[in-house]
Amino acid sequence: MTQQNHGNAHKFGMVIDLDKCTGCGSCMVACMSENNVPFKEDESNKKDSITWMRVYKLTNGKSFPDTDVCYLPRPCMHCGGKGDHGHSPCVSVCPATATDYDYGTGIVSQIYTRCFGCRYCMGACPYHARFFNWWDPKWPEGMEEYLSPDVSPRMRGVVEKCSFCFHRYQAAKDKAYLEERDTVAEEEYQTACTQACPSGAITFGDLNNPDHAVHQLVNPDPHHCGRPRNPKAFRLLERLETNPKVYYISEREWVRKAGDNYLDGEWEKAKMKKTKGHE
Amino acid sequence: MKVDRRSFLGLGLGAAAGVAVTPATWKLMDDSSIWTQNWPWTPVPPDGEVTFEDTVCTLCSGNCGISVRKINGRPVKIEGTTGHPVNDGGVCLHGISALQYLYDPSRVKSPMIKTDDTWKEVSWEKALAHAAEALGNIRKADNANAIACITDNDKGTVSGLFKRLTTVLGSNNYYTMDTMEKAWATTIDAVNGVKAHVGFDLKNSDLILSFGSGFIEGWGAPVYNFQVNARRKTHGIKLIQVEPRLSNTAAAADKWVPAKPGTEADLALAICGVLITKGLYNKKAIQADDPSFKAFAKMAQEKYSPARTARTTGIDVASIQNLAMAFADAEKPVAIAGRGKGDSAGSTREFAAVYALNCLAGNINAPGGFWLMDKDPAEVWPSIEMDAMATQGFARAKFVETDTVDSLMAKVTASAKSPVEALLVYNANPCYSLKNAKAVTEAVKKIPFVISFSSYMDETTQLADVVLPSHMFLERREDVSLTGPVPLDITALTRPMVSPLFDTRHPGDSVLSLAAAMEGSVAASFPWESYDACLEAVKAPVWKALSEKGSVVKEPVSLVKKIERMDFSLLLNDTAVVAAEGDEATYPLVLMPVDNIRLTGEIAASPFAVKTVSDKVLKGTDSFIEINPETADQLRLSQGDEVTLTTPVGSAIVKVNLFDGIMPGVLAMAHGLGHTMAENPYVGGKGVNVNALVGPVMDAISGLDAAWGIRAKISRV
Amino acid sequence: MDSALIPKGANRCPFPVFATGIAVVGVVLLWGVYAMGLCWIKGLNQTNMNDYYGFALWIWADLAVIAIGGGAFFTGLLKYVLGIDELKNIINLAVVIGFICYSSALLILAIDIGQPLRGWFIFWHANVHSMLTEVAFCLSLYFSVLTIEFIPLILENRQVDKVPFFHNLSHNMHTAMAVFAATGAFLSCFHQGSLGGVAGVLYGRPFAFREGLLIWPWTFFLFTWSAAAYGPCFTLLVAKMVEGITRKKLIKDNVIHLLAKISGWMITTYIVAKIIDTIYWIAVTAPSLGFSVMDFYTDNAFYGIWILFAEIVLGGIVPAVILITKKYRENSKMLLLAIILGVLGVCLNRWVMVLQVMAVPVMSFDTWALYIPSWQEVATTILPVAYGIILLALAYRYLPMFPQEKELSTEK
Amino acid sequence: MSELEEKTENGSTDSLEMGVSEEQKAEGDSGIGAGVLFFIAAFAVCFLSGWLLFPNLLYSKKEQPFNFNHALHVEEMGGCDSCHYFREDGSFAGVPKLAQCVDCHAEVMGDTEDEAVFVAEYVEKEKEVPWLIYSEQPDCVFFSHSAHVVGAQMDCVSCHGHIGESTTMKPYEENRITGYSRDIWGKNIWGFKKNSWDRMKMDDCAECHEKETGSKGACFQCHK
Repeated sequence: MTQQNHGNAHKFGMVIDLDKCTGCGSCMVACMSENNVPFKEDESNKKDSITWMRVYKLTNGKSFPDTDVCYLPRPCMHCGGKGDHGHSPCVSVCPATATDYDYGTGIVSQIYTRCFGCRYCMGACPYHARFFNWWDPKWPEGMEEYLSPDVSPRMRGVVEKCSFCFHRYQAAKDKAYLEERDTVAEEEYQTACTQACPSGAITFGDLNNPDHAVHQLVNPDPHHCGRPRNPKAFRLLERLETNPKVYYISEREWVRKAGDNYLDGEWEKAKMKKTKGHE
Repeated sequence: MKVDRRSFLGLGLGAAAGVAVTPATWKLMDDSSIWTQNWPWTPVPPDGEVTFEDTVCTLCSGNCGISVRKINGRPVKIEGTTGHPVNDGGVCLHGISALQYLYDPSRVKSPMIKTDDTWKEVSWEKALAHAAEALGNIRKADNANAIACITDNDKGTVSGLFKRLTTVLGSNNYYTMDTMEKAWATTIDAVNGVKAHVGFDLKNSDLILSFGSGFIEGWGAPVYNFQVNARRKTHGIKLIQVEPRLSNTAAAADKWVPAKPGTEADLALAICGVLITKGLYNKKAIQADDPSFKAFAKMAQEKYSPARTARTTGIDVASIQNLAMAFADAEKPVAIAGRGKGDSAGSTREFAAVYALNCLAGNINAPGGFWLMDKDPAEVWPSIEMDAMATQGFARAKFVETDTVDSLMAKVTASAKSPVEALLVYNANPCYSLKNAKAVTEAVKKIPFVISFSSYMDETTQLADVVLPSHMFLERREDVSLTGPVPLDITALTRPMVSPLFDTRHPGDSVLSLAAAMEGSVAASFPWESYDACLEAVKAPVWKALSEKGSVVKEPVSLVKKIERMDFSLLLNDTAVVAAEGDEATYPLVLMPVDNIRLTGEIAASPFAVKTVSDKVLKGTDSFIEINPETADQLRLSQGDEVTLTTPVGSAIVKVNLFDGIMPGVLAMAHGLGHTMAENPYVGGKGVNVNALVGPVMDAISGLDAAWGIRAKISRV
Repeated sequence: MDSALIPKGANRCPFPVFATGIAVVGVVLLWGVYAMGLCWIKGLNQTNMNDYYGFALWIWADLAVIAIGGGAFFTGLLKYVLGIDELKNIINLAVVIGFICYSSALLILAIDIGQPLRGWFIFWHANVHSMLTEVAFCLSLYFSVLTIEFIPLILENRQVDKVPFFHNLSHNMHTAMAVFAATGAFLSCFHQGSLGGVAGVLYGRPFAFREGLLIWPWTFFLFTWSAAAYGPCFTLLVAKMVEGITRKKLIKDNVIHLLAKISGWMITTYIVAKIIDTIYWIAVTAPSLGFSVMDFYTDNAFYGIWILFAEIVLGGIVPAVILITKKYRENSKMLLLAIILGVLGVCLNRWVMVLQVMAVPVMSFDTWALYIPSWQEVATTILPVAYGIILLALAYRYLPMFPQEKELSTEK
Repeated sequence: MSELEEKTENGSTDSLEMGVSEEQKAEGDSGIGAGVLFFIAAFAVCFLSGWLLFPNLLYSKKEQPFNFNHALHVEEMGGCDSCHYFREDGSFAGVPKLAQCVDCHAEVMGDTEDEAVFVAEYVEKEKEVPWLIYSEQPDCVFFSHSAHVVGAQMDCVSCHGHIGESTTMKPYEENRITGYSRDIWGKNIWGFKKNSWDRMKMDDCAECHEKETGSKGACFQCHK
């Protein structure tokens, strides 16, 4: 399967323009609403709050009035893993194959009915993109009426995470099959967060398709597992070789630097190298 | 045969072996795991046909177009309508959460009457009769003017019906809640002597100079502005934010100018002064020899010289001059005001100063500028009938001169016996959203009879005597006019997306049935069979387009044709300076309420929205105050410390959040927490309502509430 | 009352005293069972674990008991495979401890998973790439082996042994024990290793991640080695404790010293490897991922560099030196100190490899996550201890666990 | 304690031991015999109930609201897709809704008792028929009919069997533990199947996928 599908495989990914993001939280709520994410009375313990899409607030660490703030939305990165072979940090550790890497789409699945709740995948994920259902999901009386049938509600004791709204791909494919088309158009498959973002900061599409906006925005380097060639783009924790499919763009240097860990002086060196490389 | 333990051993082993070679064990093992995959208490949403239906969101004044995704007619998701002039597919977190408002546990599910502090669900007939009787008694006592009515604004037919009801009952005490639009309108009226609706053509501007507006934090039409903000990167629109705190807008801005709190007007005037001195204003737009302009110019140049203003604002002279130069150099600059989301009014002096900047730039009614729009409500109302009681009541003086609920409440507070004997409240929650909310609550308690038309058991409704619950917006058809400061003139029609869940009514129908219950001239003034009939009749001029297309978009918008005068003499008035209440010696710090896009005001935020709120704004049931680490150091406070925050108005226990982006000496606290709805523990009972800590300051010019903060002190608990 | 069950010639306390002791520990056990029940019925919300701390206190306990239970496989290996016959005098104890530790580990795993009824998916839908799958398979297989190793000892109970069938079974099993011991040692090497691998393969967690050999990170080998090294320490510690409580000498000193010496040399080699691993990690692995070593030990209220010092010096070098030096080893106080430090050292290592891994932030804008277990977690973690004490007490009372006991008591 | 221990040891252990031992010996012979007997008895009972009783206990039987004659409808209407159609968005409509049936059955058109019930109880009362769906998959499954029917050109029979030829509706059997229709696991309690439509478990999907596409497919192909 792996080999077979590599030729015409899609690689769905996301590009988030951090200069456009205002931290408004639409993406978070669009995601919760689209994916039947439950909520509890108290959600202020963020270490125990299911937010497939979470917006982090980053500060540049400088004091008044040189302070700067940037919001960074963090969905599941759908890592390709080392060498982009599909051994994502989480997929490779799941003992029961409850999460797998789809070589046809590059999407990391999570199957709630297979998961038995060992939470090893959560420990493996450096992005904290995975959430455990510590509680039975519960909606106030009558509110379960708004639940969508496209995403199955999770039961207590299993892990869940962002699926790049895979059900929307399923629906788009359904339509394509009926219309006897082979492909799904770029606009036919968009995630709920992309669609909702009032700033248009999120772009979603096939990174392998040069016609798609995501490809054009970051210009992924196929020889380096999709590393962005756009100097303003970066991926979170690039150095861990998790090879995420979520890219960020920012004009602000401190933001790009915050995307990874650097020893003292390393960033400056890396920057020099990068500029040289682009000359 | 003797039965001993070996027999039992045999029995056990035999049973085990017997079961092992049947399918039972294996099937049961499989089935038990399948059982966990289908726990009966985990909901299974029914599948079906997907459809989309469009309506308009009325949670704020932005009026975004929303598309409701339905499964077999059951709404499951809210998305932005692609191509809608306000939001073009985008949608804010509150709009997306609208279905949570539909199923909100604090919805009032049927009419209710309160007797001896306990609520009782009653029939509509009974509730209406009860309300009609109370109102009738006041009228019979020749005191019709003691009936007051509060609505959110005076736009649209439902507000029109409330205003009409108040009038025909015999009262001129109809009030609307303060907003920045109201403040802008007053300012424009004072300066130009025209009635206009303000719109900013930000999309086509190239420099936005914002004086404390939460431009991307819910100001005006939030999604519209998000999209303007996103255009900045591609269209080279610069944003400069004047504000003492690094808000999200300030963070997104090209330049952040942290002026001391409350000195925004000074800075704007100083910039005016520099522009005038350097002759960098639009000569065509300004008649330089006009005596009133001369007086204004003199004041701006002298009293607000960069040197003097540098001291007041904390912004150095060079920066002030650079700001002025940037404004002058821009081709299409625009200055905006209206603090935070603009949910409250503000200082007329501040609005006027900012307006003066726009006038100097000559951008009034220009592309990319400041538009004075002439919006025709396109409504035809039949004449009213007033009986003797009504005529007599209406002839009396209004309780307070200005149209502000603050003043009304202050009047009630000040009087031994409430002059208001009955209060009708629709789409407003003064007990929560007005400043000094505790005093307002006490005032409302003094009013003998309160009728709430709310869909929710909010703070004001909790104090009511009768609730005539309304459908929430997804359950009703209603015309809505865009009131946010966007350069658009749209009247839209909301449509029922779902049949009403509870025994509620359309507020328009509630007014009609209340009027019918009053009989006589009151009933006669409402000749329609139903609200729907009323809507169609009143909106007759645009009904065809409205009902067919769902909205009437006037394009191009009509602008105020002629501006006869431009008089900024109101700025010469020193008393217009709005200072923070409290003396500096007792209260060394300044507390500013700040708006947070993820929280709402009047109606509490949804569970989803509250879930997104940072744990540095709300943790458990604790609110946080932002404080500069330097100030915290002086007070020996560190992150998470519990402190008592005291202002001249009240005090609360809050936690400390160190934030480098706030000016030393200033405290910031988020609006929108501290709702009390017990029925909705997902949002109620969390944090502190900052409105309970800040008192209103009546603007010397407009009479609207102009408070932007209050002096405060903190001490460790 | 129960004297008919007590090994012949063994001296045991009166039944009421014994029963009282068991009852006291039983109360603790019941408390643990109650907490366990809560976790099963109400779910893992009974714990203070969260999405950052998906693995917490009892997984540490799990890893720790497996490490210190490593005495069983290693002593078995020494006795049955390498033929160090003196160790037959302590092998029974090692096996019982192993059995207790491994059954506890399995129980903890059954409580730890969010969907216990789906636990068998790990076997049925196994992902062969996962270290946890390897752990589950080897752990359950080795537990079966331990049960087989434990059975002959049970069969030696005075009453059971009288049944000819059981007597013969026991005898036959004894003769085949070398095979089981060898199998056990093999399986043990793997699951101890794969438990080490659990943390070491986390390439998204620079604090835990280690390079390695083929698919196995260095932690794989370090865990196996450390279990072999420190396991006997725990066996010795339990022996000393049993001796202390019963106020009897049960194992001859030469046996103790022999095992201590072997353990000492194992610890020595292990700690050398661990130091090399740590230096490589500090100098190469972590910096290549953008971390300097102090990033892992600063900016938080608990995890300081002291923990690395405690693990390597106090829990490694000190016991190693004591145990390999004849003079120190044969000084009973020094010996006791060494085995206690050893046991603590290996437990600390497991703590670091589970809990500190979860605590260290990886994204530059993330924060340290510290956590305090709930009482349910504490009770559930204590549950195996109580269970272990009871099982050990029963085994000691009714089974001929210490072959030298009789001889030693006559000597006295 | 050690004093007490010593007392016990020097006490009556020996004599006690003798007693017990004698007694046990006496029991021993008959005990084993009884054990074997009990073993056989228990084995037989459990074996038989596991095979015969268990499958019956596991499933509850439910009748459909009224009988539906597929054969008759196929004859009148044509192929399956005349009632079980695709919506424009590519989704599969499944069991027809009342509105669809009413197109023909606004009034009674035949003379069967079932139709009379249908018209009286459902059409006139505008109530959806609560059909029990034999092939209902659990919530976690996303099954694309268009991928199979249009994409892979499969016929309905491959998965649903010859239901189109049936004249009566068999009782719906529901697994009491899982709530699944028995058709998912299959009639055979071991889950053995003869025909491709005898079972509808994931393994059956995977088997066909492996054969036809060379891979079982990624999880998200069929899960949601």
